[in-house]
Amino acid sequence: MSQLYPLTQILIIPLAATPVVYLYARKMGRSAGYVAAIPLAYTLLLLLTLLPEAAKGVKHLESYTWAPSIGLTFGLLADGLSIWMMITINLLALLMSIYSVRYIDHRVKELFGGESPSTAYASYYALYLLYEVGMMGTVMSTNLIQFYLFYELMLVPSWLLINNYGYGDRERVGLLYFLWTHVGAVILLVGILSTYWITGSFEFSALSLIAAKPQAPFIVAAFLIGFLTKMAVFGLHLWLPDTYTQAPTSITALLSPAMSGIAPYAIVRFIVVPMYPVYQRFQPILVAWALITLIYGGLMSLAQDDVKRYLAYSSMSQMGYILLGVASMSTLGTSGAIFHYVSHGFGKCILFAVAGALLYRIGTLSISRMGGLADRMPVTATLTLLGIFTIAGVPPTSGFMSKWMIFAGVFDGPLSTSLMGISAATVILLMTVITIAYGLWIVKRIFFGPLAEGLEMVEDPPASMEAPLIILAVIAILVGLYPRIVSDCLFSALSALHV
Amino acid sequence: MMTQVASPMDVLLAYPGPWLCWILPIIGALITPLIGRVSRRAMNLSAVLFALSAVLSASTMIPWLLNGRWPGDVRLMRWVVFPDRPPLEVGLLIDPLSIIVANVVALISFLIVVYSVGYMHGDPCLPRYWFFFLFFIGNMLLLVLSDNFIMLLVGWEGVGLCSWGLIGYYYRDEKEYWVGGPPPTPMYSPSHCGMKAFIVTGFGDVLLLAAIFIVYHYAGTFNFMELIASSSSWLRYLSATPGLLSLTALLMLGGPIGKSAQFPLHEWLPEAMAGPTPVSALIHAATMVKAGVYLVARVSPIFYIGYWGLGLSEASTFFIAIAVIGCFTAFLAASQAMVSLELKKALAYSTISQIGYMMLALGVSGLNEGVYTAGLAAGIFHLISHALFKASLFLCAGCVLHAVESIYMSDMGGLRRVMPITHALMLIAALSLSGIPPLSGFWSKDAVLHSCLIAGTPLSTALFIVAAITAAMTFFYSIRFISLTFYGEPSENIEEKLEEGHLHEAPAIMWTPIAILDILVILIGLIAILGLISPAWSPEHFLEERLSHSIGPIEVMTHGGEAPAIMVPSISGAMLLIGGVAGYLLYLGRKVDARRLVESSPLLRGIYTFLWNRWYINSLYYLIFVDGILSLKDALYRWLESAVLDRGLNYGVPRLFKGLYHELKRVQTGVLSVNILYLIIAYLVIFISLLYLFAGGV
Amino acid sequence: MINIPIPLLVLLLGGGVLPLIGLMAERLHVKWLREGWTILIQALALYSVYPLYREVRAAEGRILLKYLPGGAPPLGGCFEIDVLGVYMAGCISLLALLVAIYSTRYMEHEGRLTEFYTLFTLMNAGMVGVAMAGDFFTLFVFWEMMCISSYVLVSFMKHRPGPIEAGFKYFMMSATGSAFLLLSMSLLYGMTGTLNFAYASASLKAVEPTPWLLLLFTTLLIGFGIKSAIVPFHTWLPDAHPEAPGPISAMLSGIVIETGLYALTRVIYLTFPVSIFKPTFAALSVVTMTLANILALLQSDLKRMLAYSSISQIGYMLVGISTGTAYGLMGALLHIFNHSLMKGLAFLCAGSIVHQLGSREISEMRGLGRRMPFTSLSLSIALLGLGGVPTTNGFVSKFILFSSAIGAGMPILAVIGVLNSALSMAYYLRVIITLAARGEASAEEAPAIMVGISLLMALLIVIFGVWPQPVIRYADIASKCLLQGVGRYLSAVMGP
Amino acid sequence: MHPFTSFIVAVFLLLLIGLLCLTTRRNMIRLLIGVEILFNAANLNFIALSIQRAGFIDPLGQMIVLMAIVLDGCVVAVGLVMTLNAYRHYGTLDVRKLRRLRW
Repeated sequence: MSQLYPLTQILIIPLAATPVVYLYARKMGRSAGYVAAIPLAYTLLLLLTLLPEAAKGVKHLESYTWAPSIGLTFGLLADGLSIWMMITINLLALLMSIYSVRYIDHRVKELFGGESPSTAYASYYALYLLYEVGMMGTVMSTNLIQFYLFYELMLVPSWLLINNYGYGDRERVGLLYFLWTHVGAVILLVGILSTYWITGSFEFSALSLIAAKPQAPFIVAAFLIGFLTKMAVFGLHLWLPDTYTQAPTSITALLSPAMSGIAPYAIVRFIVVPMYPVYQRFQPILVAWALITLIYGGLMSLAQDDVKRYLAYSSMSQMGYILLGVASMSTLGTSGAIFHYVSHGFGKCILFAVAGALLYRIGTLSISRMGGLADRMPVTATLTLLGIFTIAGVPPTSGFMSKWMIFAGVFDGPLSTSLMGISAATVILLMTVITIAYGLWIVKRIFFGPLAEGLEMVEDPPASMEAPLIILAVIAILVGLYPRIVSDCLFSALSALHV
Repeated sequence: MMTQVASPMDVLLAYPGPWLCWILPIIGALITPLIGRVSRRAMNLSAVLFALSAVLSASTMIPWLLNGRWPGDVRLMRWVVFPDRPPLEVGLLIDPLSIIVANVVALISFLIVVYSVGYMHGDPCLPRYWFFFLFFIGNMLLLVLSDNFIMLLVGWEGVGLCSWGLIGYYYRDEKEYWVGGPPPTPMYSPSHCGMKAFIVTGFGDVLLLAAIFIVYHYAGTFNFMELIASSSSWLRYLSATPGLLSLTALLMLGGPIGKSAQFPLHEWLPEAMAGPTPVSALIHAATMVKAGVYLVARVSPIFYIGYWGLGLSEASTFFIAIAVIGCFTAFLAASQAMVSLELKKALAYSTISQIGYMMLALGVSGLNEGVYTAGLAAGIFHLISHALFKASLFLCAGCVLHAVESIYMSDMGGLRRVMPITHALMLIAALSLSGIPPLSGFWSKDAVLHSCLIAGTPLSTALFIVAAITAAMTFFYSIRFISLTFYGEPSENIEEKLEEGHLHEAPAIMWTPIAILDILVILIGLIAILGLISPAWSPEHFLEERLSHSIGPIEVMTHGGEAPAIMVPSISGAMLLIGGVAGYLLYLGRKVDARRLVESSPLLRGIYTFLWNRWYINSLYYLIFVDGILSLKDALYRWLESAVLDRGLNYGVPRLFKGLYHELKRVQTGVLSVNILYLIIAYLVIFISLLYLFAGGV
Repeated sequence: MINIPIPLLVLLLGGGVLPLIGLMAERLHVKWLREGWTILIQALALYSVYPLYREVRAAEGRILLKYLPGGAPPLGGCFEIDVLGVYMAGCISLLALLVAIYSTRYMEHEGRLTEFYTLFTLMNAGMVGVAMAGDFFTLFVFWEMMCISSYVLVSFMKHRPGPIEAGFKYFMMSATGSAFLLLSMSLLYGMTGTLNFAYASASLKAVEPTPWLLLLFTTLLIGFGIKSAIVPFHTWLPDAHPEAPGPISAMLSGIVIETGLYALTRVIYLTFPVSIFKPTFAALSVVTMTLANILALLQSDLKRMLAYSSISQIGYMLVGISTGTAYGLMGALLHIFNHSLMKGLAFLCAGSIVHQLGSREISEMRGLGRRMPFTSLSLSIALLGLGGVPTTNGFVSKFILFSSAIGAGMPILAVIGVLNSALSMAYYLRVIITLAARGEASAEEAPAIMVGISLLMALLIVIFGVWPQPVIRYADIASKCLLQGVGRYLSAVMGP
Repeated sequence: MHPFTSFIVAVFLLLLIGLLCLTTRRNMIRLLIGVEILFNAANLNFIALSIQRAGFIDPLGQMIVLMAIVLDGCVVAVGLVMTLNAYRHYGTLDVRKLRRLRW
């Protein structure tokens, strides 16, 4: 397998497909979505061939010389920690490209009226593929520079997609999105630069050398600010609600589950694993922060009337869970966090796509104008439920497995050393009831009760929008039934953490 | 005990019954709605067959129970492999406790499925009903049979999910399905009630989760048998932190308290009556709400070993807490049942109250070293007998509601003549509930009271007194709902229905299952009479003997304190008399007008209002958790998120820079002399500051 | 044999002959003669940089000395060429060639083109001379050559008031700067008795700071600072750069101000201890980038915004220079090259837009992305590069600059730098958003040559962003000349 | 008093006058003259410094001044042309009227 350089292919093929898809879309219009799905499907297959090795703890590394004078290599890595990140990103991108066919057609027609220019489709799919490449590259990176490069690279296409295809005052919102995450990223950059001056290398493997240095807390803090901005924890979340709401839904379905979850992955990769002792000092802050994010996001999502805005805040709340797992400082919790990234990816992607479907069929996202839709859109209602259960952690979805791992991790980490700690952990756990509450409440408001006015003729969205979501829901349940497919990879990569 | 040497297939083939009995209903849940696309009849048939398959597979376990050689922990495969701890395995724990509960669940489920075919006839959403119903059966059996906490949680959450789906079954929220009221008392829509149930039990679930994870942290395993076997080491380790064992015990009770609707998480169950009546019968009376009782019984050996085997005094928290909570809940719910106006709600309160009895029995079992098996057996015995008669009561209530099309008892009355079969069946079940000999309820309730009495501590005696009073209240409210429904003068509603000719007896498909349940109630009662002849023949003794094996390495003293054999029956007889006389005077014989009696005295009126408003607990919860959170979120959104954060950062920072821009752009005057002036000033400033820095001043 | 470095010789001769060529072209009606000649000259200059580099590498101590007629140092003028000088010459010639090609179409409808191309070539000659000068006096002569050409070029469109006003202000400020430069030369002369860099360095580098030395430093700073538009000497730039013709804006922002910075760096690094200029430059860099970024935020004029952005980029370069380390200097040099490409491209695209649209107002450019897709794409890439987005070369050099600040123990400076860089994104994005928006702007795509040059530069930006190694290599050698190579530099002139 | 001091004072005064002229005068021609004065201050400084070493007149300083005067002339010529053009467009020699470009 390694002779084929699968990781290089995974990065290069969608990139190389970009102009092809662009030109195809110039000629053929919306059906380019299916063409864009082909390279993604191929890369997904490649990834799956790497899965068995990763589960055994084997690292797959491909590396090239890049800029030898500053000791840079261009490395691509797939190990237990990253493989499921990659699979999730790739899978979601693949399914959303199919979903986009009808959805973005709808959106482009809305924007441009009847004579929708083929360039609109072309640039959408080209940017879409670039965005996917950016996210994949981030996860595959082996050094900080490469990571930063892709980290910013995924920002530009996503910003353009929001700017060009979004809703509302999309230009302002796109700018907000770009600037917030960019500011976070440049602070991360300062951390990266400091690392370089201490270790003389950008490689991840060198990060552990910092741990004993006096500057380590500052570097960790810089990293954390950078990542927490992307994760949109409380206080740094202000770009999130508007962005997720106004972005085209097919992109939000990648932004929320796939992109912002790269931050916790990076925290694990950069901080938790190599700098465990330093990280330990940050644990109380992070736990508190995670808790605040979790509750605040939940409360805010209760207050929303716009489906996408609701989902945006619920994403924030879920990021609180993931952060909690990362902050637990135990193998179980950290694995659970990455696992929850996967589950949340499945669930939230379904939910955002459902929001898109509602927009597609009803033309509004205002919850107060919906109600009783379960009759008219039974498949959509079922998918929504499955999405919400996946996020809220109701068995047999994968969300159940990931959430209990997070919580077990919280009770397994440093918090468990004292009665106070355990009580605190219990309080944290108690607060999570709010996720069930906001999850069920929205289902009740959209799908239950008497049918709202004017929705008599509504029906389920077309098959090309539904099928990807059904596939996701099935995968979420299968992973929930056989979690070893994910957990073995994670445990093999994170077993050293255990205290 | 089985180990994982055998391949999964071998395990499945060696023990098909336990595995199939929960897998088949889940498969059925997926298949049955699909069949519904082809034919309705085939779908109903399929549902019944899948439920039957559960009964049949469960019944293959009964021989093990009878001959006393059960397989114990059967493990299929590794589910999650941890880096440095034993793996989490998919496995079933087949021991007397799980065999008994699983059979009760499977049997009652099957009967109610049959009943549902009649009750739900013609409902357009039947595929969804069957999906949730069969999924429930599968999950409930999984919960009961699983050998570790995580699989138990899967079942636990699964039944919660089905409960939510079925309470809110009428999701269109038509007015006729609302519960509560009559106005001005608030009414709740089915979808609201479903959510309430899920959220309130969710509180319990997370507490249970916390306990599980604490235990896991110290013991390193989720498996029940391993936990019990290694308890002497990890319990000591855990109890090294003072207070932690008590905390764990309380948290461990959280789940059962939520699921079994015990105080303070009992408020969801009355609203759960918004679902179709078979659902109330199965999930909210006979099976799911017993999951908590089952779990307490399942984990109580750990605490028993901790308390009596290892001498850890904190372990007693578990027993004391659950005994007190159970007893108080029994009293609390019974008091509310005495004033309830809705038939199903009265039964719901009664369910809460009866589960309180079971909890009480399980609680007192740990208060005295020798009472353990007696208490455990009493609890489980009451669980079985309650499951039978309460299911029967609910199903009868379903027949009644189906006929009269109202949830209020004030809209009933005098139905005895119209629905004689239902009347007879319900009467038997109600008598059993009240503890009238020789029906099963009498024996099981006596067992509970008996174990209280023989525990012999001051606490248990106090609890005994409360429980006895509750028994009187039980008979009172039983008489009340039977009389209001079947006796007395027909209400206006009934008169109308009679004139229209709508009122009729339920079809056979509905009353046959009830009849089977009633027969079982009577049968158990009759078997128990045999116990008078020889204690070895009594079901209680049988349970005691079988359950004593589940405790593991510690030798259990089977006989603790003694109490005179006649004492419990005589006290409960006295209580029945009190309750019965009051009930006869007020309702059955209508010698005293209940309404006027209440009106006559401010004290009684106060008590009545207090009870009618559910001790104000419900309102308080709504005030704090619903209104509180809803207003908090609005306030936060308006004042923090929008006003401070969004306005401050997303608008404020750009505005700040805009302001800076407008201020700073004045620098660029466009006047040449000014530019040169800057130059001169900069020249001087740089020079002078350099002088200060490097040349030590001018 | 005329002892002048080849690129400079080519430019001087070519510029000198240009009026004749122009006359011929007009008399004989040969189209493209002037233009062709100019391009040829610039191409030859660029081409001859490489032999010069080989020559420098081959020379003893890697320093090439060329004495001007009239005596040897310390009295006579000389060219003292090291890799740093060659590097600058390369940057200048490359941009000049690209701009020259671009100008052929941009300027084709203007009059007085002979004048234009002559001045253009002489300005480049001046810059190359500055890059190679070995003593202060030679530097001054070429400096004035560059300045005077640029004054005229700025106000080349003399039929409009704007260029005249801008040119006058530019002229006054710059002339004052030149006067200060002369003054500082006289001070240097007074203190060391020579104007040769090597001799001055030998006598001043190790001296304890005295008030006279500080005065010299300050005066030098003003002299060069005005040209390189360090805040608060920047006030002429936002006027002059936008009003100049498109190609000239590109040259001015792309390389002329950097040449000023280069000269400043050369002199200061050679003659002053690090401890003096480190805090000064650090402070100036903070002021420069912050003020310029804020002032650029809401500019409605595209070219004016780009001009402010140039000032802020000078601020970033100052970060690298202030470190006093080879690494920081390497970053600054790299940024000079990268900035010449990016800002050159940005101004060329802005020029194309002005050329086609006839307006510089950003608000009137809504929807231009559809009408002028290639120009808009190039502009977007240039702007993203200026903002420091990875995979553009702007990221690489900014990265090294801020990294060097941390390496030199000034993390605060690095933090301010990156925050400024993030802030600058706001106004770059504003332009991209406007271009991408749907709007009514009606214009056609620019002529093929202009578009071609834009796309080529955009491509270079991305290529050097992904694979910066070649430029880094030369910048690295060049930066080491100024720090590790000082000894060789001195001994080449003064003997061992 | 060192003989050299008087020169320095003169240079300083010229510098001051030139800068004052640049900051306070409005007439463009005067501004040009101000720049000239600045240049001459520098030139004077060169001359003064070239003779500071007793008994030796340094030709370098003298040569530079000569060259600087030539360059100076070019600069002023350009300046005058610009002034002329500015006068054509703005109809005045008042430099403060040249305020079209700002902010």
